[in-house]
Amino acid sequence: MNIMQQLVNGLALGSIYALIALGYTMVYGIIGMINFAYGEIYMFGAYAGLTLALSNYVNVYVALFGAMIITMVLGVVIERIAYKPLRRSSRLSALISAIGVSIFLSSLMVRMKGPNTRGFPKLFENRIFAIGDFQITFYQIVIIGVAALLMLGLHLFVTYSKTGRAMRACAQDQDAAKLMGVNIDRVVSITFAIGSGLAGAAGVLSGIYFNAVQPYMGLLAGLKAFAAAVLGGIGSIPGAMIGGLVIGLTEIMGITFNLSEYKDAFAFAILILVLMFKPSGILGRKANKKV
Amino acid sequence: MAMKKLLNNWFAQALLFLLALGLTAYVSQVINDVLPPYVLIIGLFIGINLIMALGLNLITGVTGQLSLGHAAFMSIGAYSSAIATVNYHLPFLLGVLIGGLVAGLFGLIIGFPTLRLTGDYLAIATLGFAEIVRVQFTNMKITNGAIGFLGIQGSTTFPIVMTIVVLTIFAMVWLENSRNGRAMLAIREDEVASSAVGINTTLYKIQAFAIGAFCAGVGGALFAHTTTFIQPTDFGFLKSVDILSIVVLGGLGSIPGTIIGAIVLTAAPEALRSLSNYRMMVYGLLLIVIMIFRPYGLLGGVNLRQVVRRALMWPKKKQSGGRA
Amino acid sequence: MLKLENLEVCYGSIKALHGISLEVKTGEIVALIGANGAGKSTTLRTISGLLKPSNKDSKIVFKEKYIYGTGEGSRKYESMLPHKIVEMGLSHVPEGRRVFPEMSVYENLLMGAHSRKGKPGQADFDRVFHHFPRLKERIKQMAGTLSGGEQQMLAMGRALMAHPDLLLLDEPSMGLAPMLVEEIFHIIEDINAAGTTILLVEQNAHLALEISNRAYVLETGEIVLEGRAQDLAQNEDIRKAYLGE
Amino acid sequence: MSLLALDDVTIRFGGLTAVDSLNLEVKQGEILALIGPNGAGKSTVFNLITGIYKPTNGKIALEGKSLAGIQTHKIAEMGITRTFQTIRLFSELSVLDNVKIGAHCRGKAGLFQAFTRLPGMKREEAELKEKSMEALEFLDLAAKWEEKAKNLSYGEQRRLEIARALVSRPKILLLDEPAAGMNPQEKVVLVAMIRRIRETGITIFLVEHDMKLIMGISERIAVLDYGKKIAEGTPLEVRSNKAVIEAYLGSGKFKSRIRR
Repeated sequence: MNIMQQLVNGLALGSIYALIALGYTMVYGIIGMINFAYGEIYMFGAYAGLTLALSNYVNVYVALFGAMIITMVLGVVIERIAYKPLRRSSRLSALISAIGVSIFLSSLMVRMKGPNTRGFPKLFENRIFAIGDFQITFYQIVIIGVAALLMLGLHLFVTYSKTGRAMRACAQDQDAAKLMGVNIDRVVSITFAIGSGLAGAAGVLSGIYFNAVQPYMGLLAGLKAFAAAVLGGIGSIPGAMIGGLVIGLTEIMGITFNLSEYKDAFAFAILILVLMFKPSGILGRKANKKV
Repeated sequence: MAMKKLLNNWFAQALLFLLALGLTAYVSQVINDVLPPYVLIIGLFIGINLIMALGLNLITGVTGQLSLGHAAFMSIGAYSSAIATVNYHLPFLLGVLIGGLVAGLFGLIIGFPTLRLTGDYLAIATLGFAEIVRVQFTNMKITNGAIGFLGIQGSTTFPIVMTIVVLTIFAMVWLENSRNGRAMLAIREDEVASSAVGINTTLYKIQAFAIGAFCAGVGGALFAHTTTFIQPTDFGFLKSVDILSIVVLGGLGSIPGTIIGAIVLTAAPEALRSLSNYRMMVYGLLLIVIMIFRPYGLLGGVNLRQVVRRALMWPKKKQSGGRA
Repeated sequence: MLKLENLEVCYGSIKALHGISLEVKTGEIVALIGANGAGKSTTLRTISGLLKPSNKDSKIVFKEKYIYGTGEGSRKYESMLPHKIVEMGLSHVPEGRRVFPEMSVYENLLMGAHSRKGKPGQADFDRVFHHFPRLKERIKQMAGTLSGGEQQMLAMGRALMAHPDLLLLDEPSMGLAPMLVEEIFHIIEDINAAGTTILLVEQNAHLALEISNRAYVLETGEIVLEGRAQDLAQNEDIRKAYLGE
Repeated sequence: MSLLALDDVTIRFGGLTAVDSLNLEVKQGEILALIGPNGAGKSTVFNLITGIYKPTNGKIALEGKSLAGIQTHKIAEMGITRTFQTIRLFSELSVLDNVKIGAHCRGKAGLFQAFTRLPGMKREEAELKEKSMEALEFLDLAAKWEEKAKNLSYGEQRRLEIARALVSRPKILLLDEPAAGMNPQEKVVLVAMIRRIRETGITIFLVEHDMKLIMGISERIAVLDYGKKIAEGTPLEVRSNKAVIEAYLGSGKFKSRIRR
C-alpha cells in the first residue's frame, strides 16, 4: 500500500469530519453548548444536494451552494425553536433538546425519502490523475479543494470581518462583548448558520465521495466530528480542523493495517488517548480553576 | 411515638424491607397472571430501563458527572451474563449478578483514568468508550460478532424484574441518605467546596461510576434474558441517549422523577404506535417540548416530601384560610 | 444625563441593592465610593444592562430615554439589552478590565467601535492614542500579554472608541502601582475635560474625591451619604467607614 | 510554637506575582486578620493554605508538618477548614445536609454501612445529626435546618458556611470575608459568634474588608499590598501605620489638575 495514497484518502475523509467539527466547536466556544444535531444537519445537506442534483437544472456547484443555504436556514430555525429558550437552563436540558432535534430530523427524512440508501448521480467524470505511483481522483481533488476553500473563507471571515471579530469576542468574554455593543442573539444565530452551512457542504461532499446517502448517516459522522472537535480542543477553530484531519487519517491508516472491522473505534480510541495526556485537547485552552 | 421507635429499630426495618420485597414479588406475580403478554412486556422493559436509569441517575443526577456511554455497561452486563448462562450453564440469577459485577468492574476501570476529565470532556470520553466497546463486541468470537448472540433462555420474568426494581430503589434511597451519598451530592453541587470540607472527590466519583455501571449491567443481563437474542447494535449511542433522556426528563437526581421518566419514555413509543411512521418524529418533538417547558425535568425542583405534606394538610389550610 | 430611581437588584434570593437613587449631570465626574461588597459594581452593571432590576418601580433614565422602567415620555415598558444601551452612548469599563486576551490591542480597539456604523477612522484611533500614547506602541501585541496598567488603559481606550457621552469606570485603580494610578486618574480628568461625563466607582476614596464634582457613599446596598466631593473629603464619617476608627 | 507557618511563600500566575515572599505565622488560639486593598492577594493566600493552589516557591506547615503536595481534602482532615469569599454552599441541599457534609472527614461509614444500615451506622448518623444541629444552633440557624441552602438570606448563608466549616472541629478556621454583604446588625452578631468560636479553642484566621470589624475583633493584623506584607502588628499599630493608610485611603498626594 502506498503511504501517499492513504494520506490523500485520509485527507479527503478528514476534510469532511473537519467541516462538521467546525460547527460543534464554534457553537461550543460561544454558548458552551453541544449541538448534537449537526450530524443530522449534515445528513440534510446531503439530501438537499442530492435533490438539487437530480433536478437536471443545476450543476454540482449550484447543488453545493443550494444545500448550504438550505442547511443554514435549517440551523437558524433549530436554534430559535429548540435551543434559544434553553439558553439559561442547565446544559443537560439543551443537550437533550438537541438529541430530540436529531431524532426528529432523521425520522422526518425517513418519512420524506424512505429509509434506503441512495446513490448520488454522476455529476462529473471521475478521472484519475497519476504521478508515478501516486494517484489522486478528481473527486478527491474536489473534496479537499472545496473543504480547504470553505475553511479559508471561514478563517478570513472570523479574522477580518466585523461579525467574525464579534464572534471571537463573545467566545473570549461574553459580558465584555455585550458592553461593546455586540448583539449576542445575532452572533449566535450567525454562528449556527455558518456551522450548519459547513455541515451541509460536508454532507454534499460525502454524498459525492461515497456515492451513498441515507437518513441515519448523520449519527456516526456527527459523533466522530464531535470527537474531532474535542480532540482538537473544543472552542478552537484550527483545533477542529486538525482534529478532523487526525481522525480521518487514523481511520484510513487503520484500514491500511487490515483493521477495517475496527474502523469506527479508531476515532474514539485516539480521542481517549489524547485526552489522557492532554485533558483539554490538542489546542484547547486549559480551563481556569476559579475559586 | 411507640410507632416511631419501632421504625427506628434495625430488625423492624429489615423485616419491613423483606416484606416489601415479598409483597412486590407476590403482587407482580398476580399481575403477571392477569395482564396480557403484550402489556407485560412493556412493563418488563419499563422495569429494566428503570434499573439502568437509576444507575445513571446516581452518576449524572446525584454526582453530577455527565455520562453518554451507559449502553456500554449495559452491553457488558448483557454479554457476560449470556456467556455465563449459555456457555457455562450457570443459573439465571447468578448470571444477572455476574453481568452486574463485570459491568461494575469496567465502571471502576474506566472511572480511574477518565474521571480526571470534567464536564463535556468526560461526556465525550464515555461516549467514545461506549463506541469502542460496541465495535469490540462486533469483532469478538465469543459474542458471535455482528450476527449476534443467539439462544439465551428467556428467564426474565415480570416478578423478578419488579423485585429487582424495588431492591434498586431501596438501595438508591439508602445510598443517598448515607455519608457516601451526601458526599456525591456535594460533588455535584460544588467540587471545590467539597474538597475543602474533606471529601475525596475522585473516590466518590469512582464509587458512583462503579455502582451506576453495576445497575446498567444488571439491566443488560435482564434485557438479554428477555429478548433471548442480543447483538451489538442493540447497545449503540441511541440506547445511551434513551437512558439519559429518562433521567433528565424525569428530573436530574430525583428518584421519583426517574421512575416517571422510565414509564413515560418507555411507554411513549408504544403509545405512539398508532402514529406508526410518525412515531419517532413525535418522540423527538416530545423531548424538545418537555425540555422547553420543564427544563429541569418533569419532577425537577419538586420536593416530593413537601408536596405530600401539603396535600395532607390541604383541608386544614383551607379552613385557616377561610378564617383569615 | 443619567438618573436612577429606586434601583433594586437581587442575586437569587439575596438583595444586593435596596433602592438606589442617584443622578449624573452632563459634564460631571461623579464618584460612587464605598467598601467592598457595598454594591458599587452591581449598580454599574445594572445601568449598562448586564443585570436587570428586580422590581418594576426601578427606573434608569439616560439622556431623557428610559433604559429601564416606564414613565413620562415613554409609552411602553422599557428594558433595554446591553447593546442598545451602548448604541445610545453609554460605555462601561468593567471591573478587572476584561480586555479580550486573545486579540491584539488593535482588534480590541476595533471591538470598542463595534456599536458604531462603519469602520472607525484614523481620527478615532488618534483620539485614543492622544490619551494613551502607550497603546500605540503596543498596537500589535496580544491584550492578554499586556501589564495590568496597560490593560486598564486599553479597556478605557476601547470604551472611548464608541464615542460615549457617559463613561462608567469600575475601579480603574485596582491592582495598579501608585505611579500608574496617578497617571490613569490624570487621564480620567483629561477625558472628562474633553467632554465625556463620567461615573466613577472607586475604593480609593482620596483619589476619587479629588477628581470628582460630586460623590455618593454606598454601604450594603444603600446610599448613606451624598454631596459635593470637596465636602465629603472633609467628612470624618468617610474616614471611619474605611479605617474603622 | 506557631500553629500554621507560611515561610517565604510565593505564587505567580503567568507574569503576575500574586503573593510575594510572604512570611506569616498563625499562633495557637489567636484571632489573626489579613487585610489589604482589593486584589492584594488575600484570598490567594487562603487558596494556597488549603492546597487549591500550589505555591511557586516557599513552604507552608501545620504544626510543623509540611503541607506540600497534600491534597485539599487531606488538608481539611488535618484540621484546616475554610469559608469562601463568594459563598460556595451546596445550594440545592438542605441546611442540615450542608452541615453534615462538613463533618464528612470525621465520619467512618462506607458503602457497606450505607447498604446494610447496621446499628453502628445508625448511631453514627444520629450523632452526626446531633452534632450538626449543635453547630446550627451555635450559629443561630437551627430553625432553618430543613430549608434549601439557596433559600437563606445572605447573612444566613455566610453563617451556614461557617457552620459547615466548624462542624469538623478544625484546629484552624479560615474565614474569607465573613462579613461581606452583611448589614450592621448582622455584623455585630457575627463578631460575637467569631469570639465564641475562638473560645471553644479554635484558632481563627480571617480576611476581611470591614475595618471597623477587623479592628474590633482581631488580636493581630497583617497587611498585604500587591502580594507583599507591608505591615504586621496589633490593630492600634496597624491603624497608625502610614503605609497601611496609604494603601487604603490613598496617599492624598494626588492633586487634581483641574479646579472644581
